[in-house]
Amino acid sequence: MVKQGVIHIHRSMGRVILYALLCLAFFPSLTTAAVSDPASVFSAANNFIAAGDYQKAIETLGAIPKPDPNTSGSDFVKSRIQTASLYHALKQTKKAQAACHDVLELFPDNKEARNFLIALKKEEIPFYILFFRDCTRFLPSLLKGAVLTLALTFLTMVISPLGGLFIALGRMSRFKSFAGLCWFIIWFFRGTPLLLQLFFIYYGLPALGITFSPFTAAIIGLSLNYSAYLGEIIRGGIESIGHGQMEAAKAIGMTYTQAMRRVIIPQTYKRLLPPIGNEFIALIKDTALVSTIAMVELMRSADQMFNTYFNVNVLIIAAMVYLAFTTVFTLVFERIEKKVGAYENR
Amino acid sequence: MVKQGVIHIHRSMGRVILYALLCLAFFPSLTTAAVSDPASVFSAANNFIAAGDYQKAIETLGAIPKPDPNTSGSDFVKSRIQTASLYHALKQTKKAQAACHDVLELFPDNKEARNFLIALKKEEIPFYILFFRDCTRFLPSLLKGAVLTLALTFLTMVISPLGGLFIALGRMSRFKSFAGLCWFIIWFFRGTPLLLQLFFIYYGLPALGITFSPFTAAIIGLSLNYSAYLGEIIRGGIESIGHGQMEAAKAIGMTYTQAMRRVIIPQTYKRLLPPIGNEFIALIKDTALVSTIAMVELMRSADQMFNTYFNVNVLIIAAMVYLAFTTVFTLVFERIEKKVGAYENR
Amino acid sequence: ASFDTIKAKGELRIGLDDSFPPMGYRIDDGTLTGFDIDAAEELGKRLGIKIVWTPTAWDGVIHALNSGMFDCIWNGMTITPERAEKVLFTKPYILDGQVAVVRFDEKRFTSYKDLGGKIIGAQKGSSAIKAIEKLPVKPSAVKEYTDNPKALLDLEAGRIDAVIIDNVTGRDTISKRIGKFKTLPGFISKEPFGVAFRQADAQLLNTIQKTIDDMVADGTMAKISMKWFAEDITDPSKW
Amino acid sequence: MKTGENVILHLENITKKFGKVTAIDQVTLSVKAGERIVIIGPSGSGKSTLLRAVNILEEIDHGRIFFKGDPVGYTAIKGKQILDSPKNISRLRSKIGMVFQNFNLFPHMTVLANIMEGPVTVLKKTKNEAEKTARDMLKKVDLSDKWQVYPATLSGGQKQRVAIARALAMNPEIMLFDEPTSALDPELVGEVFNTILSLAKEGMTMIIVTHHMGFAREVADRVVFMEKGAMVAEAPPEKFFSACMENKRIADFIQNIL
Amino acid sequence: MKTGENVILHLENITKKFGKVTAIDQVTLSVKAGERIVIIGPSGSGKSTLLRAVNILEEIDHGRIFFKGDPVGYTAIKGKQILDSPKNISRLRSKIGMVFQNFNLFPHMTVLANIMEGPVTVLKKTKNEAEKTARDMLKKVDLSDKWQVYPATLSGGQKQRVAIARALAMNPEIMLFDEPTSALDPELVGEVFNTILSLAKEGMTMIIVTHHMGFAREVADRVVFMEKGAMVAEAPPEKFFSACMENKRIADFIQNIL
Ligand SMILES: Nc1ncnc2c1ncn2[C@@H]1O[C@H](COP(=O)(O)OP(=O)(O)OP(=O)(O)O)[C@@H](O)[C@H]1O
Ligand SMILES: Nc1ncnc2c1ncn2[C@@H]1O[C@H](COP(=O)(O)OP(=O)(O)OP(=O)(O)O)[C@@H](O)[C@H]1O
Ligand SMILES: [Mg+2]
Ligand SMILES: [Mg+2]
Repeated sequence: MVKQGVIHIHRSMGRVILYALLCLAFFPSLTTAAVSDPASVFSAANNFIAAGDYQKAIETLGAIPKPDPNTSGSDFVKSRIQTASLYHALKQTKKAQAACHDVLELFPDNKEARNFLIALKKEEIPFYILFFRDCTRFLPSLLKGAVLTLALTFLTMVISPLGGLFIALGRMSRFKSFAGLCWFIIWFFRGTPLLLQLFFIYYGLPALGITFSPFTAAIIGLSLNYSAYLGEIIRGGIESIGHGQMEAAKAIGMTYTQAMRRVIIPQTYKRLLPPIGNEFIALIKDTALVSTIAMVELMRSADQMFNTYFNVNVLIIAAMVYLAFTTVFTLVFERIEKKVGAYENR
Repeated sequence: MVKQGVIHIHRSMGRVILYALLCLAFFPSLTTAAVSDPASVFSAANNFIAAGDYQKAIETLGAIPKPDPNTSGSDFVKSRIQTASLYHALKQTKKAQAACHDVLELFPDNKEARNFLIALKKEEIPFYILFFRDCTRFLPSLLKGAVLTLALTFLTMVISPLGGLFIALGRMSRFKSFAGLCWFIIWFFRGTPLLLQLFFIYYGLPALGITFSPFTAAIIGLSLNYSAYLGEIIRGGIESIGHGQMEAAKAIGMTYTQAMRRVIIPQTYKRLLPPIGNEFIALIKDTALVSTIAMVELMRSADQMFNTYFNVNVLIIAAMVYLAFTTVFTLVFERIEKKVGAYENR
Repeated sequence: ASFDTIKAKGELRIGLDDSFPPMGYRIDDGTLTGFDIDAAEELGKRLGIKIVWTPTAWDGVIHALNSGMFDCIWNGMTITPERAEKVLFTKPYILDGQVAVVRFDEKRFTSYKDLGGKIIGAQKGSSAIKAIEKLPVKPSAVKEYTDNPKALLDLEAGRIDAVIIDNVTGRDTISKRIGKFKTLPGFISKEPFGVAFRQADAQLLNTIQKTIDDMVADGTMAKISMKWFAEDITDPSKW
Repeated sequence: MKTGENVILHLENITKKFGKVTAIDQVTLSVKAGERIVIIGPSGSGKSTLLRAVNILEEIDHGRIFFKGDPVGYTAIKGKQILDSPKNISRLRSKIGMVFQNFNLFPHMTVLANIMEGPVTVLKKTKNEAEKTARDMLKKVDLSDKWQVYPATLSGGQKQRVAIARALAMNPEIMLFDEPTSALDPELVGEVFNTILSLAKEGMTMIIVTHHMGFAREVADRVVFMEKGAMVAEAPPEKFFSACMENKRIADFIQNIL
Repeated sequence: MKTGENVILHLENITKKFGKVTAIDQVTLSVKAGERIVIIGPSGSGKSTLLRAVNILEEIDHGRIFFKGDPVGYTAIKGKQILDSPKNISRLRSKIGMVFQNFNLFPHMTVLANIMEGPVTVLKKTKNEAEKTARDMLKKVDLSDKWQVYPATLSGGQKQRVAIARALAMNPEIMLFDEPTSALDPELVGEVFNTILSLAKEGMTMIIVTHHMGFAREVADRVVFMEKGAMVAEAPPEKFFSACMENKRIADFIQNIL
């Protein structure tokens, strides 16, 4: 221990000497810095900081006196805040706090000093308590954003199965051109990023004279994309129903539409639930993409709060909310799967 | 035909009358607008525009004379450019061009008039030629971005199957805590948006002292996410191989590792190819998300160019590049599927 | 409206975009706060009138002023010639402009001249991008970000060397992230803020201007500036 | 051509090709009311296709189909035969009962719902009416106690009997059976044949494709032998199983089956 | 306990429970070199579990297993028996050949590769050596011409013979057969039995679980009857099929099977 201490002293002495030489060589002004001129004090301090000698920088900054009543006091505040920062960097929390209090004594409203004190206090609190506090602090706003996430999810969950059914029937249609169109829709929307699709709908279409609100654009983008995916899934489901079912339905005189509605499609429910459930869980997460088209849903509110508070916990809490959603959805879908189409198990 | 013409005249006459009445009622100043005062000319024209009567607005603007040599001419320029805009709105391209030329005659360098003329000329070119021109113009830069897209895709395609295999074997491991960890990884990465994960890795982790370059962050985020997805797929594949295979392997003296490597895993290849192929196609599109963490891949370059040129074709061309990628990948995977594991078909 | 009608009504309606920290924005519980809020409320106290804050979209703010939705815009509005054609501005009451933010312990540069060949970040589509062209030296690369905080996070993570940002926003962030950043001395470009009135309301403007002048003279403005920026950036002598 | 009053179904020269395969080759066949026709023939000889052509599940290339004297299924436009409207075809099918080899019951409906489906959806009967009919039909096929179960729980023979009840519930003029017992375990064949026999006794007109010669002999008024899409022989069973045996192909076929 | 020199396998009092089910109940059994034991018994009587216990595919709860006189599979630590190291267990298994009811060939390898896999991966033989052995074994099971096909193309009987060849390629000291013919069509059973018989003639030690009494009689030195996990009777076949028939349970069982 003692030995280490010695070495440490030697090292810092070496640094001081090096620094002194540097000063003599490059910053001749420093050595003669007049205490009275704030500008040169700050520039001297900056040079010390640049050289890594925070202690010396603090000493230099100390030369700025408490302000006279007839000056603005800004140099004083600046010097003390910088002092506090330097003490903080040196992990001397008490001294950093003292420097902040120096400022607040004269300017009780000063935001910077106040924020600094709060930040310093936070560092003394254990992580889990801070995290819990952040939860109570950020969750309400995040949940407000989450409402929109759920709204987007549910609306898309209502629209896209209908769209998907339409596309699936379209692809199986006798009208070649219509079937081709449906094929194209599927190919296009499954072949390009949803992000690009949303971008095009929200930012691109106005150039062609079609302008949507962010919410409408989001719903259109999500619904088209998911309709394309569900279209393929539903088609697969319908085609997995044996041909005999359609023939049996026709043989008792049903039309194609009647057979589809009464015989074929009801049989697909059970088979389609697991893949559709998976899509819906993917959907919850994909709603995060609409944050890029100016919609303040969960992801965007997390982003905004992260931007404001620079607090990583915001992202973690948002992740927890998403996890809660996806987990609950998964469980609900497993429940429904067990209930629907029990006829196959009996 | 004649009859329609008559109706048309009647209609526009009706509009004129209606407008005249409106003017009398609400804008008494208009009817007496002095021709000499530019300010009132512009305000009168603006009122006509607000009322939807562009023709009248054009007439009014015409009152601004060609400038004397000793005036700035700014009113004149302004009036003619506005005239051109109005003609453009009325789809009278020739007249709009004439108005621009009026300006250029006196001020040959006027940027506004020049740009307007270029824009007008563009509108005369058929869409497909413009689109083709845009292709040659934007494709090179987009393809530069696409190189990064492909790099991200391929790297993740190499890493994530390994990660997935590791996670899959982990979940089946006898060590409960390790299996639990793997379960958690799967649950977490499949339950939260990739966007949020990338965000956390790139912007969040530095706060905890871990800083990655954008590329590293992108690869880590994509790989973790896809490893989690592939983990579940691979586990499903392994579990789909009958228990008897493991027993037979053990019965000839193989260890668990040997049995996995030589007997079980090779049998999963064929079954895993289709779902893994699907994941990789999703991956190509998911690379677009790294545009949010300051990586200039295909999506981001399209975004940048769109912001610079406000040209929707950029987005369409980018979509085409993505489509080309996903289509080629799909075809390649179908090929491979046919070749691998032919033993099951013989 | 003249000052007399305002006085008679007892309220001055001020238009603002309430998401512009630190000039005017809302904190967690939704209350409005910021430099402009403090300054205008002080002004209202002195004139004995109530300040009614009227949030509006920044895009159409001048149109909204001219259509009478409120009496003035007091929201960190940069005085520009184009705007001056449409509205009347007070004298500049604060100096904003583009500055460079670097890491607190940055050892390599102390002035704008040192930024040559470095990687600089700025918000996509902001006037900071234009300000980069005015730098005395050429940076090696410019990275554009969707928002300023992302640029500052990248700066903190060491992925870039400096962020060009407007003074008030930069200072606001610095004050929240104590000990992380500092600004390089001086401005790249200077953009003074003013309060905007309808062109017809010269008389109202005069009354308000006089009160603001008083607030500058007796140090009130300086105090508010100290509160928000830890520095007096309302003092024209320092511009 | 108008056919005799008591002819329910008349096929005239019908031909159906799948690519190069001629599945039905100029078949002409009349079925009188109450008549029971059994079609036999080797695999791929076009028996199923013929039945399916009758209720237009398969579109024929040439020839005409008359149902109770009227041409059905196709209309001639400018000399070309084109398919009738879906509505007319549906109406025709509702009058022709069909029973498939694989039962093709609707697995998501109970037995009762399977039988009610046609009357309710196609004939627009009320639920009550339809349920009454359905229960009657279930009694006929001797499955009254199974009305509320799902098909998955039934044995093959029971499934086929439900399928017969489902067809009967439409009150068809003629019944088509396409190898109704070939998907059944041997011990279950009997119950299905008994059901068909009792139908026959009630005077139902029917065409049955089967490989069971014993049953053919018992139920048929006429036996038809098909080969390569064509009708090769046609005779009452007594005559068929004696005289036609002189035809070597038929003799071989029957030898192989027994 | 050291057992006689010529005893290959000795099971001492082994017991295995699945939850509350006692699958093996204190079974003691010695198998001498060259001896052929046939185990019979009703379904669920623990025959498979016994075989699987021998090569530690199933971990037993009590008792000890001796292979060529040495205790194997478990080590006693502080009075508790715990499983031996995977390496030791693998080594033991490589000396015990096992043939499963469902063949369990590796479908992704050709027949030759299936047989070479053990020698190469486990015994670390060179490819050439292993291929030589594999071809010899294929000759033994009379499938020399099938060396390059994949298992999917083989008949059941051929698959089982490949499985036997795969086990033999490890040059085992004892072979365990768990109902090797019960997944086969009746006409394929014979070829597998013939293969096993020729092995027996070569003096291979083996334990065979089978329901075929005729085969048991022909191949067995001793027949063991199991019931509810316990060995109920054990005798040479002549004696077994006469004397033991006085035991009503055994008589009933054999009656039912025949
Ligand atoms: N949908 C189809 N597409 C192409 N060819 C077909 C189709 N249906 C039937 N065929 C062909 O038509 C011919 C007659 O087939 P069909 O099913 O009518 O014979 P079948 O007499 O019913 O035979 P089985 O006794 O096997 O049922 C066969 O050659 C068959 O391959
Ligand atoms: N993995 C297992 N888990 C739980 N119980 C098992 C397991 N394996 C076997 N059993 C039970 O142990 C008992 C003996 O089973 P075993 O398979 O050994 O019987 P067996 O004599 O081979 O019957 P079979 O002739 O049907 O093959 C049975 O009651 C069976 O249910
Ligand atoms: Mg058929
Ligand atoms: Mg067994």
